[in-house]
Amino acid sequence: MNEQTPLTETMTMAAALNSALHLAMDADSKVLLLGEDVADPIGGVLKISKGLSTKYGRDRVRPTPIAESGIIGAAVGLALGGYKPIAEIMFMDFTTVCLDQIVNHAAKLRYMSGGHTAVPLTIRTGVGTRRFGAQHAQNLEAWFMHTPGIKVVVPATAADAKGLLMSCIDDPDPCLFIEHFDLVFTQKDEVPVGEHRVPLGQAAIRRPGDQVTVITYGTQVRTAMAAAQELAEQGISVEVIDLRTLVPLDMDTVLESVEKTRRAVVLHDAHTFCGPGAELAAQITENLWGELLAPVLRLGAGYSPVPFAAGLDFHPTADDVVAAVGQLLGR
Amino acid sequence: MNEQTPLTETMTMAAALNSALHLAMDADSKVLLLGEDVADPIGGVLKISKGLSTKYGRDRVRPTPIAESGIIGAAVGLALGGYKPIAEIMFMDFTTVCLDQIVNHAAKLRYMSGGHTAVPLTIRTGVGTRRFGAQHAQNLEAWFMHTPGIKVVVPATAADAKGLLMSCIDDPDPCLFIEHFDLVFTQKDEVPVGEHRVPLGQAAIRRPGDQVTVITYGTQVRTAMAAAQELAEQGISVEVIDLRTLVPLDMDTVLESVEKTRRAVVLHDAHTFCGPGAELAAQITENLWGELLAPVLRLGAGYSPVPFAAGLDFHPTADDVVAAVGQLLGR
Amino acid sequence: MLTTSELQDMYRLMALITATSNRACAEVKAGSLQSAFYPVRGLEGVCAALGVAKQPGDQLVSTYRSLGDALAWGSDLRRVIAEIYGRADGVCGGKGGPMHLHDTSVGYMTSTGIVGSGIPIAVGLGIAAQLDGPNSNGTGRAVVTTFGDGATSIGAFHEGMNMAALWKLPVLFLCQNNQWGEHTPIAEYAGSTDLAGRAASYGMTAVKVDGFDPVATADVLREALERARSDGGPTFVEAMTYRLTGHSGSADYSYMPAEELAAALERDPVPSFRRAMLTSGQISEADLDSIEASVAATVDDAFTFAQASPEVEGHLRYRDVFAEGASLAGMGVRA
Amino acid sequence: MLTTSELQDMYRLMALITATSNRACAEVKAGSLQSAFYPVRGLEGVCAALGVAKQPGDQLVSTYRSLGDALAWGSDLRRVIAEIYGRADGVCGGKGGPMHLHDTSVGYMTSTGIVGSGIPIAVGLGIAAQLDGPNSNGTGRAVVTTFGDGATSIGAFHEGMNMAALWKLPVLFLCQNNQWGEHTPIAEYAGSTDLAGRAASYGMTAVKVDGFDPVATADVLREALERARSDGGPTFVEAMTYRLTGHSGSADYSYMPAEELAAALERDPVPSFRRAMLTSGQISEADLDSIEASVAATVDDAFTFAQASPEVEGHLRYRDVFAEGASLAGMGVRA
Ligand SMILES: Cc1ncc(C[n+]2csc(CCOP(=O)(O)OP(=O)(O)O)c2C)c(N)n1
Ligand SMILES: Cc1ncc(C[n+]2csc(CCOP(=O)(O)OP(=O)(O)O)c2C)c(N)n1
Ligand SMILES: [Mg+2]
Ligand SMILES: [Mg+2]
Repeated sequence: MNEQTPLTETMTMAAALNSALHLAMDADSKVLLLGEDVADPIGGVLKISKGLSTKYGRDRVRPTPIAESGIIGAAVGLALGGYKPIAEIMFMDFTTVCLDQIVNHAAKLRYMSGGHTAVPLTIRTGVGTRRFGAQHAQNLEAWFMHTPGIKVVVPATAADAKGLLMSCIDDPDPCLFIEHFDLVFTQKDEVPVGEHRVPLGQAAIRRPGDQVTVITYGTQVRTAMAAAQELAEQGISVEVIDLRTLVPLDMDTVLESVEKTRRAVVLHDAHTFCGPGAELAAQITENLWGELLAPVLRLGAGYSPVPFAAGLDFHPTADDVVAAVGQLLGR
Repeated sequence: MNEQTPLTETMTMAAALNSALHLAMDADSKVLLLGEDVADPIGGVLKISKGLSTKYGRDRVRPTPIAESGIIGAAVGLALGGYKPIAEIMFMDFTTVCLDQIVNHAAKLRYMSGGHTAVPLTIRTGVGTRRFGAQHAQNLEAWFMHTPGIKVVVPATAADAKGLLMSCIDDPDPCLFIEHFDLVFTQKDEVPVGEHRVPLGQAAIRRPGDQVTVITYGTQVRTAMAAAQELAEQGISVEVIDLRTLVPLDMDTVLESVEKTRRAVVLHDAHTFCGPGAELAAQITENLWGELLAPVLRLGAGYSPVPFAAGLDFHPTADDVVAAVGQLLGR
Repeated sequence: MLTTSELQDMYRLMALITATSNRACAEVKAGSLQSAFYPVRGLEGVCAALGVAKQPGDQLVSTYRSLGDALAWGSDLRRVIAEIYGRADGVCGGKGGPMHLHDTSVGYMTSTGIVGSGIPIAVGLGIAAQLDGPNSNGTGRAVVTTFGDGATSIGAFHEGMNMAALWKLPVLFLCQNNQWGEHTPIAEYAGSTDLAGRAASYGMTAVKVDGFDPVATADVLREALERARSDGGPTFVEAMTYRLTGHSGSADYSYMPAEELAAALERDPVPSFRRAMLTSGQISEADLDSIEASVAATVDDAFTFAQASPEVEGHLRYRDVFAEGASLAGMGVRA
Repeated sequence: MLTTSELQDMYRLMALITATSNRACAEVKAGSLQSAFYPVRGLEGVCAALGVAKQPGDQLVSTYRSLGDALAWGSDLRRVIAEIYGRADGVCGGKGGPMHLHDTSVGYMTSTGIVGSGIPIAVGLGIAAQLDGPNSNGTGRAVVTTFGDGATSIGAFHEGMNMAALWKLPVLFLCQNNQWGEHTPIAEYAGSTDLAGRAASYGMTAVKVDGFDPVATADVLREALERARSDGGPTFVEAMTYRLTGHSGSADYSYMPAEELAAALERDPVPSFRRAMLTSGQISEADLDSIEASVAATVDDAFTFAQASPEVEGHLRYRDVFAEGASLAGMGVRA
């Protein structure tokens, strides 16, 4: 993107998010953060907003009651009132208690008012892991993809976490920004120092390849990369696409890749059934009919609530990806 | 299903639903109805529960405060307490204010308790039309398909409305039963007198044909039938499948038909993007690769909130179906 | 104390609201207006009081039953009616419809069709007003949100009220208590019908007022708005009225106890205010008549305008999903 | 008045809860228990009071912070701990985990991880209990739901409370007020910290009690449960305690004011009850010691049992999504 190679620093996704928040609040006094426990001393349950309330005050970094409809509703009101709120919903599962404000209000107000009311709102939300049980580990992005009017963003790297979050905060429309607990502390990479923006709606090719395209995002980018590495050792060349944003969806990059590889796997943590992969598979098939050498394969979570027991973990693994690629190549 | 042809009567879907409710409450004193305005004299905003409170009392037919989380939560509790509640959520859009109770509780309790708690709950909900605006006309079934643990049922005929509703009430698991305002008063057909059950998970072939399969449900069954008729007049033979339930999904019937026709259109009022049609298209393609003569086409609502203005109506029409079939046949 | 000109303004507003609401219902019944319209008969006094109590710069969040609020807030009648018809000249370009009037030009920020959902949104506008502080004239901005008695049962009410009390926000929560939530009377859905008592339990000033008395209501609303503008925190006002029609434009009202409705009709805002003005001599009969005549003409004009307004053009279908420039291609919309 | 044996039962329960909670936290910190566990330190008195006040047949809806409730309700410790480990012998076969204990064999109906969501579910169980009426012995069934102070901010609380008051349901709403919602103290999230006052505004009996005093708490809970069982309607009990640990098994508590925490620790239920029993002579030192020793052994046994319990087998992944017999084939699950 940038003309010159920017200065970078190795940091965790948590640090990158914190840095984006500091920069955004510093640059624009209209940027506010609200949510449960977001203020110091704790600075957010994952400490992602650490230091912000100390620096910008509790008017701008506002800890709230446990009242998610209130939080998102207030954020919508703040947006209508000329501010750029960032609202934190601790776990994505809790969008179920405020979905009305997200879906019926944030996502629709611009349209219903004939363009007179913009809602420049960023909702940051976390996806927990199995260890929290079935009500704290759902990957619900498909619901929001199916809701016209809200952008859906899922970073896989620390650099993207910073760059995409800054773009969401700038964006004139509501964005749902999804932070996976699995990545927040363990994902470390080179992050540009200072302001850094990754445009919404541009997928990234994480690894070039020419035999099979693996299309994924979020936590599963790692799985895909691990599988691609393993396959490379077997002499199989896999291209890995990290979608980065699900809305807007960068089908151009996807189609260009699959036009070349003629085989595709879509991979995500969300349930396979009626999930994001179904849309991707359908669009690829519609567009590349006659070019595809095999049907697009989908790998996602099975049809059950998230099981707590370790033995029941049901997200796709690198082995699953390797097997799917093998199947596509007829091995 | 039945060995002998049962006695039938012509009635509207509203009357068929009312009849199912009467029969179910009559047969089992554990069956209860709760929701806003469900009691007489009004008997529900669409009068579907007319006469029930007069006959069974307000303990069993309970008008509630405007509190959808309370309604579904109470219904879940009633189910845990040994009852078979039917909860009415006036418009499907209002599931956004009680999605937590539906998704995190009703749909998950059996699983999370390791099978110890069943939730035999039927949620009846209506889909409004454009005339109500963007917050009262959403077709959100894809969200629930993507939520393991809840069945999703959409009748297209009065007979099915009766038969499917009775099956939902009997069912040991939560069912979301979707009543389209467009059908409730205008859809009239022959409905079996007395108890009538249509099993969940069995699609119906509404019209046999052999060149193209149109897979649909709910309001769009009419559109499909109209298009099929028009196409028949042009000498094109279309098979129309009414899915009737989206969960469980009767892929056997779908695949058998498409195996024969080798061409398919999926048609619904829900948004196309990440909608039910994506899942159908993906499964058909995965299963019938090499058999299909063309990619599965999807027809649904476009990517925008529901517009109020008449000129912007964005649901598929019979003309769209005719055009899609033409495209599949290379005309 | 209200001036004569304010009293006249109130009368004009009330008469306008009654006439517009009745006309819209008649059009719905005649089949010439195909939209879900919610009459505002019974609320005229509360809305008129709001109209005189508000100040420029104040902001409003209303509901589906918003006609009276919109007129009180100064929205253009022609464009409001055009919106109800879903036409190109509507305040929302026809995309919103009667449940979703918006008119930011007068500070009418949004309307919601989801019962109670406007309350947290008003809280957010209240935070914005509080953060912005007083304007150059030294006055703060107040935020008003209207909702029905039935809305006090839903979670969003509770969440928003607590936040407003906690942060002492400049918000007026105006409960238009018409004693009914659709077809269910208040006693059948409320554990206690003292709604003001609920508001007080959050630590908020809470006042009950006779909403059929526009003068008393205006006093209470002025005081509440003054409190808001001078950083004195939120107020909950429970304006007691009665729904003088069915729930929606087409609905029957057979289920409403006849005596109760008859008693309420005795207090129908426009005729009672007229009587009061004549008795006290504050407005002359000639002035009242002339107001009524001008109202009738205005309403006719607005409906004529709306009916003549063009249908919305199909190419606008995907405009305003996002701000201009965002591509919808990946979501299947061809440019 | 509690009997000596009841006092002993309470002490046993309190000691068991403290020991189990501490052990689970230690296992989490050691990395040997990989699960989101929420300690119950500070609630021992409230839970023990509930344990003696409840009667067989009463039903419970709890939260993620449920260990004390589960033990009060008579769940088997071994199987509860096995569930916390996600093992095959867990009360939910390992599928629920610590936030989702269920044990219908003792009337422990469900636990929710979504703050406040248990309240409407308890309302439904209350309707069921009311409809079922008294059992053959002439006694009704009471439903208890526990939740924290922070849960009173969310919509579900409001919706459920109004329904319970409206329908006079046999439900005890037991607010375990530990003064914190995660890392935020009550004064920072509540417009008014008088939570009982909110309950009263729905027209419900509302009582505050010192939750560090198990005897006083047991009296209040007994009365409330009696009221419920005899069709006297719901009660809201605000049991005032303090959270004696961080929010979760692993969390720090650096953000809690040190003096406040120290003052609360002075009232730590187990040692204070022990002192009180010794002072009053109601339980002898030998008896207290023997209770403690047996508790320690029980806890050891339960953790040993749980750790030895097998992992859940993969073939159970898709069992219990629906009742047996429903096909998952169309949703992509191969039989
Ligand atoms: C969340 C939600 N539930 C139900 C409805 C359907 N509904 C529309 S208006 C209404 C009654 C509202 O009563 P009240 O708040 O007293 O306002 P009123 O209509 O009397 O002005 C109901 C139940 C809705 N729009 N939103
Ligand atoms: C709807 C929802 N919002 C947020 C959370 C995250 N969360 C879990 S516990 C908790 C604090 C709850 O405080 P309180 O109700 O006082 O109970 P306590 O934990 O103190 O026992 C929060 C915010 C949640 N589980 N559910
Ligand atoms: Mg009302
Ligand atoms: Mg607490």
